[in-house]
Amino acid sequence: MGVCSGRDKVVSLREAAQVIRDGDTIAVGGALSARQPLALIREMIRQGRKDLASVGGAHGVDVDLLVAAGLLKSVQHSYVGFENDFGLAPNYRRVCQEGGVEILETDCNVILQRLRAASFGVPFLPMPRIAGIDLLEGNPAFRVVACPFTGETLTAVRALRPDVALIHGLKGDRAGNVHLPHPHFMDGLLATAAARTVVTVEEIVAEEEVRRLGVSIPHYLVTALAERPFGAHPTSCYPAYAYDRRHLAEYVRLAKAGKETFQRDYLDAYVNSVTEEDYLRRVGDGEHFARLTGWKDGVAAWQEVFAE
Amino acid sequence: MGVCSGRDKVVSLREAAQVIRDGDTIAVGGALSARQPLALIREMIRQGRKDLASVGGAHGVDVDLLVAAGLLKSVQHSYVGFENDFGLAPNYRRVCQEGGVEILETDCNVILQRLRAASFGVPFLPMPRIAGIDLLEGNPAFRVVACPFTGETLTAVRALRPDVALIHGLKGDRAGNVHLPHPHFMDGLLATAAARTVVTVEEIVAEEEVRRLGVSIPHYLVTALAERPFGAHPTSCYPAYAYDRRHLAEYVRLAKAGKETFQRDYLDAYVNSVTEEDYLRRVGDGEHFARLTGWKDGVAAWQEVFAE
Amino acid sequence: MRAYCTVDELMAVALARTIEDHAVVFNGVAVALPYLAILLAQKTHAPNCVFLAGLPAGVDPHPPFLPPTAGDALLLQAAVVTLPLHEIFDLAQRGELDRSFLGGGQIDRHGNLNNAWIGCDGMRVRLPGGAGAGSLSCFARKFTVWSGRHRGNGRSTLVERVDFITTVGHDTPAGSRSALHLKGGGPDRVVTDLCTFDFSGGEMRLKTLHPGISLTCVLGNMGFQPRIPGSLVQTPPPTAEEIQIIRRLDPLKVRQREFSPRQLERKFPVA
Amino acid sequence: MRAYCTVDELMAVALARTIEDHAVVFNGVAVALPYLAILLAQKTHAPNCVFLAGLPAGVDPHPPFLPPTAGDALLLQAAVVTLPLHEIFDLAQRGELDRSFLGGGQIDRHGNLNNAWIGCDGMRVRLPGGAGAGSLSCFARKFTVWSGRHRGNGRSTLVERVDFITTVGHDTPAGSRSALHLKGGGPDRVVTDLCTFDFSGGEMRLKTLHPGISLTCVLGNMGFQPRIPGSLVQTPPPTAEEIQIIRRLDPLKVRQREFSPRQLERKFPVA
Repeated sequence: MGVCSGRDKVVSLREAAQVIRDGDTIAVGGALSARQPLALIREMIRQGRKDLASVGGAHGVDVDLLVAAGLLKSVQHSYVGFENDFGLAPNYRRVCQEGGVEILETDCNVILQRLRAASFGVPFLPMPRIAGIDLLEGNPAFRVVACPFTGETLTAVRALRPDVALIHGLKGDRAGNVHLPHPHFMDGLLATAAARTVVTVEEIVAEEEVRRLGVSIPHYLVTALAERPFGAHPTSCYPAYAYDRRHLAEYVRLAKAGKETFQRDYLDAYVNSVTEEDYLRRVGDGEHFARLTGWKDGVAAWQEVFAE
Repeated sequence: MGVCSGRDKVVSLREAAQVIRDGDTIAVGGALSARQPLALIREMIRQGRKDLASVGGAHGVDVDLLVAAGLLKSVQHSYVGFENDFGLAPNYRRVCQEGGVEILETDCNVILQRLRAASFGVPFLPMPRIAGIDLLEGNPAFRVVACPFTGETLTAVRALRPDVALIHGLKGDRAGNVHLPHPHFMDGLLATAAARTVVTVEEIVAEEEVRRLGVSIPHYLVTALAERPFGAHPTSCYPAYAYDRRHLAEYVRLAKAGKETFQRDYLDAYVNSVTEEDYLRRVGDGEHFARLTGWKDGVAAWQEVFAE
Repeated sequence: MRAYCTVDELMAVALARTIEDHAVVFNGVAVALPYLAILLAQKTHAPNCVFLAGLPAGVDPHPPFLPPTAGDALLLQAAVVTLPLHEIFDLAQRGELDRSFLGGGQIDRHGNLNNAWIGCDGMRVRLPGGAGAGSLSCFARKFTVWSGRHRGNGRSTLVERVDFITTVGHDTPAGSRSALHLKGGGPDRVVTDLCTFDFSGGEMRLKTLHPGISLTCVLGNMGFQPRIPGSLVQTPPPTAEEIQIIRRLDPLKVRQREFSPRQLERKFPVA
Repeated sequence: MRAYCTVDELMAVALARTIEDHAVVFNGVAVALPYLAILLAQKTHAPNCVFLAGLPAGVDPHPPFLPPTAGDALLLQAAVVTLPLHEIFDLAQRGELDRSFLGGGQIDRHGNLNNAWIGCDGMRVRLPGGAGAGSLSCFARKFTVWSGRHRGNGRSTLVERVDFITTVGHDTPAGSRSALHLKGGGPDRVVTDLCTFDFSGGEMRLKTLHPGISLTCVLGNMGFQPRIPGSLVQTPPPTAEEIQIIRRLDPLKVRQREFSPRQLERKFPVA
């Protein structure tokens, strides 16, 4: 049931994370370095959620962290890494190479079409033929089909209906209407494709304000909504804040140092038994956060974010 | 080729209408009483365009007028009429009953899925099964298919790629970026589904203004763009003007009076050999148009539009 | 003093009462009665009903008054958001549309509707078309059928067999709804200017008679014999509050446009 | 005084020159070089090029500077509009995407790329994944392949056979591009830190050598022998204007991050 028609969706972060159940297929919103629901992910780690399957497009620290904390049994993402910024995702790479997580190769557009099928209420969608690429081999999500009208050879992809979409937005209201700032990536599609949708927002405000900004996800698609300032940290949530390159550099450094170091110096220090308030205090002082929120003071201030 | 990458799309109304060629399948934007590209349609009538197929959702005066003027060889619309307002569409009804135009029964969602297939670059799309309704009978746009994954019985609909989409927007810029006011109906889909897209706008303005309002159709999807104030008249183009109920009442009255009366008192009087400037002068005086544009002065003024 | 309402108001209330709280409801082209019914339900017994409003595709709008055309931006006023039209059909395809309202030019005993052609060959009348009702009748969990033309149309509205099926009910010449493997549950209520029906075994069953309407009158204006339960009750009268809300929502009385002056002369008591 | 540029700048210019005027061009995840190339092309020889910018899906953006991550809202700045991501893939599926830029962890003679796994069984290295390159390589009319790791990687970038195909070139073990009935035309250019290639008969053919680079150097850093034309020319040097534009677009020098300090020591003349 994607639809949830009550008019009070507000819960605590703890309750929001409980909407995700062990064994669920999750679809995480945002992409790369932007607007990932990391407070929710940290809370899932604290609660010891397990055996999850993560599906989606091009992601970074979210998937790397979930893999490091052992929540995932499988990963079906088109890309996991830190681009030109920090290169490969160290935990993801390590656990993959050790065989500690199942990798299902995929592609942004394939994921998109598979989610679309779920969103359209059909068990498959056709695409113009894709062939010659190895992700197709033995993959049960693909079939070769003939167009029933033209006979043309097409690729059929199987619908992928996540159990839960996890999304971080800028503002939301009590009924569950959510405003996402641009870029949206696949978030709108996740909300219609998934059976449940859990949202964190920087701030819960009156319906009028969300409407004025623009409702990106209407209330009836939202299962639960929690307020969590800096809920996307260390990824960006413009216009509230840019990404925290200093923290990500620290993250990557600890991840590269290996499993034990990362467990002790990152997972234990920043996530386990640490409240979100404490997490933010450990990340940096007021001046540090002022730099992240101060990107809009001009091009020089914005460049500073990327120079850290 | 849906894409048209030049940066100067501005043409005259005459040239815009020439983008539509005899025999084309056209998809008209707007719906019911709203934002139909009627100046463009009147110009097509003046130019004697013929043998067109019109496809789309729920429409009104646009299809009725095209049928009356003999431009259409076939109509594939889910609805043609004037709702609770004036009831059945008189010319459409008359010509249909006389067998003067081929009717292909369809449904809003079927049209939408068929256009979507074209927009997605695939020759068909599956839908959850539709059955038991007579529009399916002998219709070559439908097939029963089995899902290649689940075996489930589905309905496949054939892609429908119009030759031209005809759209009326509020503002556009020289490069062809177009702002559509809400409601959009299927207009965005028409622009990606069709091979060519011709747009009229109330006003051509600087790119910055279109961007500020929001670009609904990006420049590279637009083949040609013409400025035509009151280009949607007698349908509405909010926030510029509400629909012209008085003119539509006159239209329906003349259409009900039969073919000859409608030819003489409407087509000859308002369309053939009449410029768009003259058309507007014949429709009403300044006070009349002030009422249509004055809907935003408050609820009373808005109600007046519907009381005419 | 005893308060009265007219047939349009009685029908709007009867339609509203087919809406459950928390239902996700859509109405498309034909404007007045279903729109009023949904807005009314939201303001009375179904505050959590989600209203996807017509072709403008506004979510939970609060139009300052009802227009005679569903293409009007009035149906977006104070809406939570304006959706792309396709999102409404996607939701229906996912099986998440709880109820739709489908009007019928012709209605048969199985709840099949016709809005395409009436008559055959030489004497055909072209109707406007089914709009989105074909798909919606296949996908919506339930739908409410309505017609303001039960009385006085020479049995031409409620007919033994519709001339063309634009909207599928519980049984058709191609097979029953379950044999056709349709996603949705089909019509569960019919509201006319004379009475209301539900369905039993896939066939229309008289449920309530509008005040002052006799069984003879109902049957005399129908081309088929519906199922009739042991005891027949009267359609519960509208409350004063409901009538007040309707009149406030629709000051232009768009709701009356599909009724003849004679129909509108009928008065029904308000509770 | 003679002006010089570095390898990142030379490559950005060479990539830009693969873009035709009026081309509709997309680049996704990997940021610096292709983004710079497209922005540069729009400002020089391809003013009508349509740029669909990365995952934020901005149309024709003018970022004030280049970020090291394609998820950043910088890639929407002053864009005409922000598209839903799916519209870019729809356009590609319709066959309307003229050119994409696809980087390869491994590249073979047919232009197949690998960004998934390198090595086998016991000694596998996990790469980030192909992002959207799998689909794009099937649908885009043409694409430009690029790698800044031709030199000094022990023939491990340009290899006889890629370990896993994430991105399809002109021929694969499953058959040739035409036998596979793919919509797109495949790669037509490869730009590396040492040279550029085009394709002949579906195989990479050396086209130009970067200034100061010998044929021996190019071949010594490759795991296969490319086709070699009768006469080899030098990669045309960047103009001073091009280099100036690049440096203005990328003040943070994000373009240099994928090169080693040793690579960046190389100087190339500016025309």
